[in-house]
Amino acid sequence: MNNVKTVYKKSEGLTDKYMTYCPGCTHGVIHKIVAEVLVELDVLDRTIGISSVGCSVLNYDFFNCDMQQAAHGRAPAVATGIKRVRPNSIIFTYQGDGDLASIGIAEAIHAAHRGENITIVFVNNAIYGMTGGQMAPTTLIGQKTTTSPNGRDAKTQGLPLRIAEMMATIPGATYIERVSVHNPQHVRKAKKALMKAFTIQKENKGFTLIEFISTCPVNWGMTPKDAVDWAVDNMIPYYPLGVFKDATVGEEK
Amino acid sequence: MNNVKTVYKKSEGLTDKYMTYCPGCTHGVIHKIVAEVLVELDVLDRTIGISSVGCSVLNYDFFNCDMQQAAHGRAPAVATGIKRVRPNSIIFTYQGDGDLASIGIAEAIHAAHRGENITIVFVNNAIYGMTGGQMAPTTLIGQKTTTSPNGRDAKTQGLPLRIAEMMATIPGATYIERVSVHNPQHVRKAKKALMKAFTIQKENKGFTLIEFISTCPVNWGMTPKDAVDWAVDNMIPYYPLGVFKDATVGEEK
Amino acid sequence: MAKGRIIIDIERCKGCALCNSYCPVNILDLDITTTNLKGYTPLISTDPDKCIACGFCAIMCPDSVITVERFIKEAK
Amino acid sequence: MAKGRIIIDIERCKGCALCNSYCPVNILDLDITTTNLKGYTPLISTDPDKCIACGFCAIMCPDSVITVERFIKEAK
Amino acid sequence: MISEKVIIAGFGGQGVMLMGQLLSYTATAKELNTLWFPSYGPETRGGTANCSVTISETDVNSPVISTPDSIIIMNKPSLDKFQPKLRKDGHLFLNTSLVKDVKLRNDLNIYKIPANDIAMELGNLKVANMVMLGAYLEVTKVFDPESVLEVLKKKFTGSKATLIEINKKALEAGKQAVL
Amino acid sequence: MISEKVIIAGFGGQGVMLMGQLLSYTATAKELNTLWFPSYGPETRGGTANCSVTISETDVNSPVISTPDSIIIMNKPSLDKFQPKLRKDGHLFLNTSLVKDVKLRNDLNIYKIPANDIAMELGNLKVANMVMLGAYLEVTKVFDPESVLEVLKKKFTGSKATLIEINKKALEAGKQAVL
Amino acid sequence: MSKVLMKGNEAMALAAIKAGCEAFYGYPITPQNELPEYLSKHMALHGRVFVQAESEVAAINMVYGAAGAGARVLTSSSSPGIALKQEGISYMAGAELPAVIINVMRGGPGLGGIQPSQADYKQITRGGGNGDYYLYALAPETLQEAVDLIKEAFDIADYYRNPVMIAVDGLIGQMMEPVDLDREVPKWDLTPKTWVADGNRKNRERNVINSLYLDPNDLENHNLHLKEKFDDMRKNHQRYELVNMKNAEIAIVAYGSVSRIARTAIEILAEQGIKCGILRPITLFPYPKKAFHALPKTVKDLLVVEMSTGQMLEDVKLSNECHLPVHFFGRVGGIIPEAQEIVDKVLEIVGGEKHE
Amino acid sequence: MSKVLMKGNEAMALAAIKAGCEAFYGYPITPQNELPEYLSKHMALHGRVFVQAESEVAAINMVYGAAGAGARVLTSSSSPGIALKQEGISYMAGAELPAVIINVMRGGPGLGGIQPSQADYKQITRGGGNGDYYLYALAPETLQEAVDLIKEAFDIADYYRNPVMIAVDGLIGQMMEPVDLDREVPKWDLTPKTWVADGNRKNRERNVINSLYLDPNDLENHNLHLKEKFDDMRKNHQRYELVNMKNAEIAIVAYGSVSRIARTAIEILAEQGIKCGILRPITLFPYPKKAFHALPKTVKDLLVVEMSTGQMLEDVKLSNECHLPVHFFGRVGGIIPEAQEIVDKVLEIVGGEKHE
Ligand SMILES: Cc1ncc(C[n+]2csc(CCOP(=O)(O)OP(=O)(O)O)c2C)c(N)n1
Ligand SMILES: Cc1ncc(C[n+]2csc(CCOP(=O)(O)OP(=O)(O)O)c2C)c(N)n1
Ligand code: SF4
Ligand code: SF4
Ligand code: SF4
Ligand code: SF4
Repeated sequence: MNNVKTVYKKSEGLTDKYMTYCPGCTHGVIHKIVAEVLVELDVLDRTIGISSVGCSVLNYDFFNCDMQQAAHGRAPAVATGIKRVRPNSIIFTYQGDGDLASIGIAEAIHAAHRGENITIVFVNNAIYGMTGGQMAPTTLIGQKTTTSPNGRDAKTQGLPLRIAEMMATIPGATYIERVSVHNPQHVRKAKKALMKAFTIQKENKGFTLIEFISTCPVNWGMTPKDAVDWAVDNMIPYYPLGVFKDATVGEEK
Repeated sequence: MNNVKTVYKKSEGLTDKYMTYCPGCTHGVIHKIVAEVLVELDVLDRTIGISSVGCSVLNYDFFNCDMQQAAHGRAPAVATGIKRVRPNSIIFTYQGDGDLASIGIAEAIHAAHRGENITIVFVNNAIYGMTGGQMAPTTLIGQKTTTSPNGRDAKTQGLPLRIAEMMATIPGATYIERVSVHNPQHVRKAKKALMKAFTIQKENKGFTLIEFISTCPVNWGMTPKDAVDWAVDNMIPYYPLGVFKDATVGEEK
Repeated sequence: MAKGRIIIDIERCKGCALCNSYCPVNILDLDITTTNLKGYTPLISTDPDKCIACGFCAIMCPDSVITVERFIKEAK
Repeated sequence: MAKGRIIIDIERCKGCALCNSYCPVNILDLDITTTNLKGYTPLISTDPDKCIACGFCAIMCPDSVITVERFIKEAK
Repeated sequence: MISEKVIIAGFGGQGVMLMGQLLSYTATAKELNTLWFPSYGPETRGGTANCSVTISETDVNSPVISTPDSIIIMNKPSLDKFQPKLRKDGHLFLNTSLVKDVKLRNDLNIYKIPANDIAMELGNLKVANMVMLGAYLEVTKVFDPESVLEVLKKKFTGSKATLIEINKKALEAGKQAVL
Repeated sequence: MISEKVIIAGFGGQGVMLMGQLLSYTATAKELNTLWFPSYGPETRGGTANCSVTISETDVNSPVISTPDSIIIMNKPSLDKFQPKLRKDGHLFLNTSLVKDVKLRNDLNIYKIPANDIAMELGNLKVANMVMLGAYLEVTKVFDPESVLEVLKKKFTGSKATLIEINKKALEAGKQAVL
Repeated sequence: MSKVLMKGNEAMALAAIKAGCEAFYGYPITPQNELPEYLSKHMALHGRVFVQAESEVAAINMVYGAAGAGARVLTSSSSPGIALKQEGISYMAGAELPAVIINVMRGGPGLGGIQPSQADYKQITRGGGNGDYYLYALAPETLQEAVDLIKEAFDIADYYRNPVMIAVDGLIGQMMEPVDLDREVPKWDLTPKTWVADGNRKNRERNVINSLYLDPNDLENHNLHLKEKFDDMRKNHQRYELVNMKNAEIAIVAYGSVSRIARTAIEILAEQGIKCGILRPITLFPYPKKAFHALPKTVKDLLVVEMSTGQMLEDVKLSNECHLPVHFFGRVGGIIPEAQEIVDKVLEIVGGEKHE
Repeated sequence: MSKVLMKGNEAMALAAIKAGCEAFYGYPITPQNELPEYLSKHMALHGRVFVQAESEVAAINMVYGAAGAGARVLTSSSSPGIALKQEGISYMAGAELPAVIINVMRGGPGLGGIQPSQADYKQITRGGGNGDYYLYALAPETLQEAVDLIKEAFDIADYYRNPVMIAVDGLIGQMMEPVDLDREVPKWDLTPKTWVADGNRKNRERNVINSLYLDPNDLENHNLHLKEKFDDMRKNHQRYELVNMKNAEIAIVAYGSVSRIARTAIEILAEQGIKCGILRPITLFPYPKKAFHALPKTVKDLLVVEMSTGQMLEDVKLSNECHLPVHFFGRVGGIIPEAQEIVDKVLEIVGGEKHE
């Protein structure tokens, strides 16, 4: 007989609650690695997560740490409020592209501007999931959504915003990276990025944001696997992966 | 006897109202060149200016064209509202750094993001003038204001935001330049920048923003001339002048 | 012989079929003969013996359905 | 002889003394002997004959106080 | 006088909303008064969903149906929720492909339809809802299936037109199931 | 019993607010009740400004002074605004350096002080306000100038301490102007 | 015209198009999403403007701009989104700009829930923005009435130069009913908009849109001018419906979907021999005080029914002027009251008197 | 303790520090700027937090976060800024978070003016946010009272787990008066904050701060729980002052600075032989209905005086329950009523009866 070693199981950073995401939505994958990193850094007990408004609104039920649910777009402000009074805590916000890039762009920018010592997990799925698939600032040109029924048109709806690139220009930000979770290798890379971000926070080195290329199979109208492939073929070319700012390696700050 | 030729007089783009700015405030200089450009492009009759909230709030009395006074920070949204229903009009917003860089950063970014065909006149004087000299997102490190009484401290108040640089990363923006009005030569350059911006708008080529390095002698606690010199010595090094994006010269759009 | 095995928490599975595309030995499929309490067709391993315990399926599963165990040969 | 002249709209002047620092021939100053209706000490040209009508003062005045005229020699 | 109140309930994705809408569209075509009202469970996705349809020759007042005349039940949680509300002698249409081993009231007219199985046989699981609808129409006689098909034809145009045939078959199969 | 209501008005920058505050600080030091209230004209800058100061041994009620006992007037627009409100036989202190050729009521006690000129002579235009205050104190006897100077000393510390001497002189010069 | 079956949100959207709405600016929020979605497709077909704003705050300020430029303009949202618009709405009232704002109410406070609710009554009728102003607020009970009122609302907004709020609960937004979109609605007597700042200044002086009055005398005059408008609304444009009031012994006061449920309740009550009428406010502001004067003498009790903890109660008490006892029944949090619950409550009230 | 002369805004700031306020988040706006300015200097000296937020929206959400982490927290603003905070305030009420919010009111609507006003009464007492909630709202009339109430307000907020609003007009913010900052104020019976999500989770289960209840049954229960709190405030914590009520024939109802002006008015009236009292609400919510029951029988008329077009009138009518005639006098737009105007109005009212 063989002995067994568990090489993968549900993270203790997650509760046992059944997650309410649609089947195959990569929100779940991102949740897992956030949870794993918090456990591996041994900070779960002093972490406060901020749920934002979007499909992930209920993740105060899923992350196994203190949680605060924030108004739409305001998670970085809520995070600021907490971190300033509880500087020993580890704070992350978890925000969709409607939440962060649209209604909440001011709060995200100013948290970075002030150099708040928090981590933003930014989930870019190029659409508003929860409300039924409306156009997001990150919706690609030609992409059909319920409010761009003929496909996003640059002339009337503009060109998609690149958040990581924009945030990287903010002098107060410490670390900005864009990652993807479209295969196990990239999930591991993404987890490394999160590890770096939370480590920076743990060492009081300032503002970090990890942008995730994510999917919305339901509102994109695809199977989960097709959605992942679509993200690779369409999103990553416009939203290239990589580190956009790292103020821990030299000058800047 | 000699004949005379008037080489400089008050622009017809301005009303005769006495301007309410403090003595020597460069808001007035910027007003003049905006007015001159509107006259020279022969668009005054179809221009709608948007006054924002700040020292320039009353400029609906000063610009000799249709004007709408917008809520604090929302001028680009008001401009969007107008331009979409009146595409033949020429629209500019006139906004301070509190108005645009702080409370109104979302509206500015998203007007650019959508590629609204409007012109933003952004007046960066590194302070909140109207409300009595509080810290702005553009206040320099070490600069004393009524809410940074010991000088702005990077650790708790972050590093100053660079708006032109940030806006230049927005794919939807067409033209972004930073200018200064600290001497007659630069006033002329600044006017040229405005001319370019309004011309782009006239030709329906999209979003333009001109950032002005400006002064606030009263809240900086300096004479007007000292204020101008301080801006040259302290602001321009952190906020370098120049064109940050010009999508009319090639690729991008 | 299998290098390890996966344990599928059937009631958590949403039958999204994301995991199986990443299985290098192609042994994952949905079990269309059944539905779980939530109404989904859950995952099944069609050939457990081939499992190499790479964990790819588990890593990719959004719902932490899969536990992966590696068999360790005991020193005889 | 002057190449031109400036006309100062005294009541608009706020006595800020910004313009005079830019006068290349240094002929501008505040007239401390008087105050205008708003309570400010207005600008004065101390030596109008030296004016070269460069317009620098006018360009820099935030309040459009100064009109600049250039003298044109008439063809005799 | 037509006066029918029906609640249709199941998992999100089982097409319960469409069933109800078809009834309301048909009623509108016949110049009857009607009201369709959806309700989703607290879960973001994958939870239960139901809709209430009132069809009446007089004005429709309350959009909420307290005591339905019929209920069409596509899954188990829905049975638990709506069986108690059904009026005495009301019609209960049960998708027995998914709802098995359950306790049923004995003051009802109960119709057991293995709708998923029938739909699978027809070649498309998605038409299970139309199977149930066929049964419902046959029992209640609110409308004849042809009127519903007319509406379907207007809705399913273009590439969807090919679906009409299978939907027709499903309605018919549902009818057969309760004959 | 002390009960004094005074309005001090002039251009922004003439130090009218400080004058009023000095009175209220002195009152507080003497454990009197007092209320200081500022008002700015509609213009953003460079407009007129005024403050109302009430000093009383009993509770101060209305912060608004409808009928002042005294008014200290630093410029012309302020005279137009406040002269009509001054009570009969009230004290009008006029900075005649800036307020000339004006119509004055004849039921008042009027004190003309060329405060700007006096201040210029003392070497600092900024103390014109203290000249007016010296005159006011001398006439009304609300406080002696020493009490006010005490307050000033507490306020002007560090680099500003050097200003105390000239302020003292200004108070004295104001007193002389109405002797 | 024949009726078409439409979802409430879509019918309201189409009604706006029919009313000549030139532009929509809004931000997604449940349960009103079908409204902007419908317009995103159809406004362009009519050569009109649809913009999905970056936020509710931006949306209402876009509305401000477009209204100031003279356009007929619409926005819609749901409860928390309306809360975010309060500053902008206050600005519009201050600058006297017309627009139609649809609030498809959901449960609160905060994020609350997404089920139908009437918990924004205070927010709607007492303004949530700063300063002395009101919105003209209409509360339809059927899709047909929603459609008709929206068509008229644009006229009302223009007439008063004030925002008009259409207050519907989530039920009305989500339900489908057959509606006739071309029914005639009253036309208001409108004058040309000579005050607009639209950059079309050939034959006129420049115009300024503004709510700032630094001189308190000016602001006082402006406030009094605004008050006159609100008083005029109160005097001349209250709307309500009295249902089944003949010989009624009790009147249910209810608006929106709740009044429909009350209609079912009074049928049940009639079967039990109880004469119950309905006083249905159609305008929430101006509140239909006149309706209370119009009640027959037979009415001995008032029962207010709401999907809130009793926010309309105060208006009922103020209108009733202490004449009749006022009772209350409410369900909250997205729970929709059932007719039987209302019946039970009525029985409880009239019960004591019945069994004399 | 000896008194110090302070500006209202600064005294309120210092009062908050004395009350143990751990953090301030705010955004500049006239006429309350001296408050954050004072704190920007002094919070750090006390090892506390001062953050100038990017906007009022951000500020209130920072307050939400800090309150959720268990801190005593303050924000302040003026009318349009409060309008922007409505969504956040609604969230705080929904998530049951304590905080103190100071509103130094200016004229509106919209940008309005910067002079003193009471035109936010509706905004303060009826909530401008979505959903069924109220703020506990205190309206001091002197700096001393402002200081005392602010010190107590933090306790009240913690006690009820609800935001407390301090409503002052611009006058109180801008005036200087001598105040004793160390006066004892009532201490409320507070229990440890076991509910906080502060990331300090050694000996407890994880905590969640939230206002979302997707199941309508849960939301209904939550709403009813909140209503109980508001009912408890109404029942147990109304505050008011009756001034000069002995044998008074008329009562002026006024709060904040206006009640001070009324005090001067009743002195003038007394000289003319007219007995006039003042009913001064100190809590605007819960409105001091009990005060109306406590009025002596001699009072024959009520005169409401406000710096608004009459926003408090409704509460007076509701509290008065049709017993006495209610009159109104108001000045708006930043104009402060003068005592003589109030006197004249009183004379006009009692006049008819006097000259019998
Ligand atoms: C103030 C406010 N506006 C709008 C909404 C409605 N809303 C809920 S989720 C959402 C969009 C979420 O999209 P995104 O952030 O991209 O997240 P996803 O659902 O795609 O994960 C919106 C607009 C709200 N709850 N509050
Ligand atoms: C919603 C809102 N918040 C705050 C204010 C107060 N306020 C008026 S002007 C201003 C700052 C203006 O500063 P800036 O934009 O830098 O312009 P400046 O006065 O320096 O020209 C603020 C905060 C307001 N009027 N409205
Ligand atoms: S709607 Fe899209 S983003 Fe939201 S849970 Fe479903 S698939 Fe994921
Ligand atoms: S406060 Fe500053 S920015 Fe404003 S007018 Fe005065 S000098 Fe100019
Ligand atoms: S195990 Fe996970 S990834 Fe695989 S089908 Fe089930 S839910 Fe989807
Ligand atoms: S002319 Fe203009 S620049 Fe010169 S002092 Fe007067 S206001 Fe200032």
